[in-house]
Amino acid sequence: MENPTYFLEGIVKSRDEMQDFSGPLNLILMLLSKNKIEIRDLKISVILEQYIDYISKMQQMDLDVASEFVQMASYLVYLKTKTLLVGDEEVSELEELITSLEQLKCKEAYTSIKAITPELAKAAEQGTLMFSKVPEPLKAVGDKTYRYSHEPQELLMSLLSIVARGDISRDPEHNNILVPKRIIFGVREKCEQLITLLRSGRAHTLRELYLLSKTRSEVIATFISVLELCSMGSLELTECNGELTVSLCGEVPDEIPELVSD
Amino acid sequence: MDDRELKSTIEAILFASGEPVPADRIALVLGTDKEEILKAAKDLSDEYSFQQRGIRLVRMDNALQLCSAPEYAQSITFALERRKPPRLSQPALEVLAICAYFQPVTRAYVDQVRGVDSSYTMGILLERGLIEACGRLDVAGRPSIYKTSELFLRTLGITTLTELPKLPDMSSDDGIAKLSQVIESLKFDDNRQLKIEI
Amino acid sequence: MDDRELKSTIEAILFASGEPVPADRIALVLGTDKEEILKAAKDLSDEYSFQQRGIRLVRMDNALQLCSAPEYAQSITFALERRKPPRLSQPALEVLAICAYFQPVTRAYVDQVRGVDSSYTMGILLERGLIEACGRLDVAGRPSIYKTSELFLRTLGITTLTELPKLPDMSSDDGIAKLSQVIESLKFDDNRQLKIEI
Repeated sequence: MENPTYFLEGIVKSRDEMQDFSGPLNLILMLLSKNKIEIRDLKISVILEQYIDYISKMQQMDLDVASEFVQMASYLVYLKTKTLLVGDEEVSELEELITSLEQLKCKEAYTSIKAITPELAKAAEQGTLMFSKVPEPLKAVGDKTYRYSHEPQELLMSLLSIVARGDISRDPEHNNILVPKRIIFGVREKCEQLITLLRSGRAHTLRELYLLSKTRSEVIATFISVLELCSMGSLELTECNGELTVSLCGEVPDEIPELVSD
Repeated sequence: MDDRELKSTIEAILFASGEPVPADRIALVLGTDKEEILKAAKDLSDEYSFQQRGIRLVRMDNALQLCSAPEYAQSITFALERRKPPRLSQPALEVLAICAYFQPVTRAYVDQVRGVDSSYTMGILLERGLIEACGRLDVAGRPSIYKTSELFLRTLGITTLTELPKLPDMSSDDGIAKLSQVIESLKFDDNRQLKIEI
Repeated sequence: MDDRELKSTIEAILFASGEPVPADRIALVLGTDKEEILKAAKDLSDEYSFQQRGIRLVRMDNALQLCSAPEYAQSITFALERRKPPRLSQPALEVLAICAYFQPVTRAYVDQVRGVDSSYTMGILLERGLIEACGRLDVAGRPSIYKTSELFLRTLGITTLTELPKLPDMSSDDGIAKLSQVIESLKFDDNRQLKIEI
């Protein structure tokens, strides 16, 4: 049997009549676009069934209409057989069909787009008249202060993870590092610190100064520094309700650390 | 934080930003949830409109932004010697619509639909911030793909893309329904008269 | 132009400008005189302040400007700064733990305990205000020594360092076991869910 020959130019006809389908290709396009069929998954039997049905009923039908369906169906069957026969080779008609389908789709999309633009233009009328403003420079808060909370246990867990880390844990030397070491406070540093503390108003009494010290050696350093500063006339101790109040006096405190050093 | 304070804080943040701020970002900072922020923003926005204020609060998806009210556009352009924002031309509207309804799209696709080269118009829309690149397509040449921006939503006066006017149906669903009906009848009822109504 | 409209127009112009706008410039555009603009601006400014709004209108000589209300500066910064301060990482917690239990410490000591360079992490903790320098050690190189801060106490929910769980004697061979035991007992005692985000 001779292969039927179809020309796409003839199939992609656009009739001006007000019809749902302007040609078989349009019909295929719709079926494809609505994911009703995938050309490679076409079931020949189904089409054939319908095809034969159609042919048998053609006499009862409006031939003009039915012929389009027949044409479409036969074309699909033809393409299907061809893709089956040639395997992976290109079927030029198929490519052509897909291209035509894409073009048709684009044409339809463009028609819809053009139909919607007046509405968009109207909607955009107000919107284009709204101005935004430039960002305000951020105030230099520069505040990176931590704002989460933690459980004290987490600290111990962290220490555990340090000592339990790999080989280090078996190194007795390393474990010894975790034994607190004594850090010696220089009197000069302590003096500087005391002056800063007193100036900022964070401490007023001798007791407060001692409480701010974390270790025994720091308490001693504080004690010696207070004595040192008193002897230089930069500090004054006054008793008030059993509390010893510490206040700065006399010399320009900025120079004091220099005098105390060494 | 009471209602007034919440609204004022949102106002301050949006004013300082100038640009759209995601509602959940504000929610995070104020220690509340997004819904509450969006509700307060809606109230504030209504206040502005009702009192015919010089500013408007617009919502684009989940981002909020302050803008000047459109009715004062002329005074603004005169006072600040600004160019009046040009209306969107027909080509611009077409490209914008294609991007909006079929996004994400490549430039080639826009060209194909319109049947003309659209690179100039795409360039203008990119410059005006109405569309933006959103990646590349994984095909030969790796062309950029584009989508509409938050500014697009604001310009159209809509909050989400779903509020876009419905695109006229491209192909008749009706025809498909009729066709499937015909096919069904062919399969199961040979005796029936085949009718294809168009 | 009525009073409300005048104020709204000024608001719109100042909003869109973002910068100071001379009152006579606005007067020129609106076909009125400078005094009227300044009076309307004063009213608007009072409205903002009275209603505790998020924006303020300030007058500088004869120029007017809108700006965000200073009382919301912190919320603004938090909302608009690019990155939020992340929760403490495991390294940061380790350094903090060392500082907390063995303070005052030098950086070299922290490095030695952790076995890795900790200067970056120390920097972060300093920046976050969790530790602070408290002088220099009187040895060669005079290294800075660090201790935990007031904020550290607040972060841990304690009032003094003595409320930290006691560290067992780590010098013995079973130091790790003891430490694990302490942690276990804390978890058990507390009944609270221990949250660790690493």
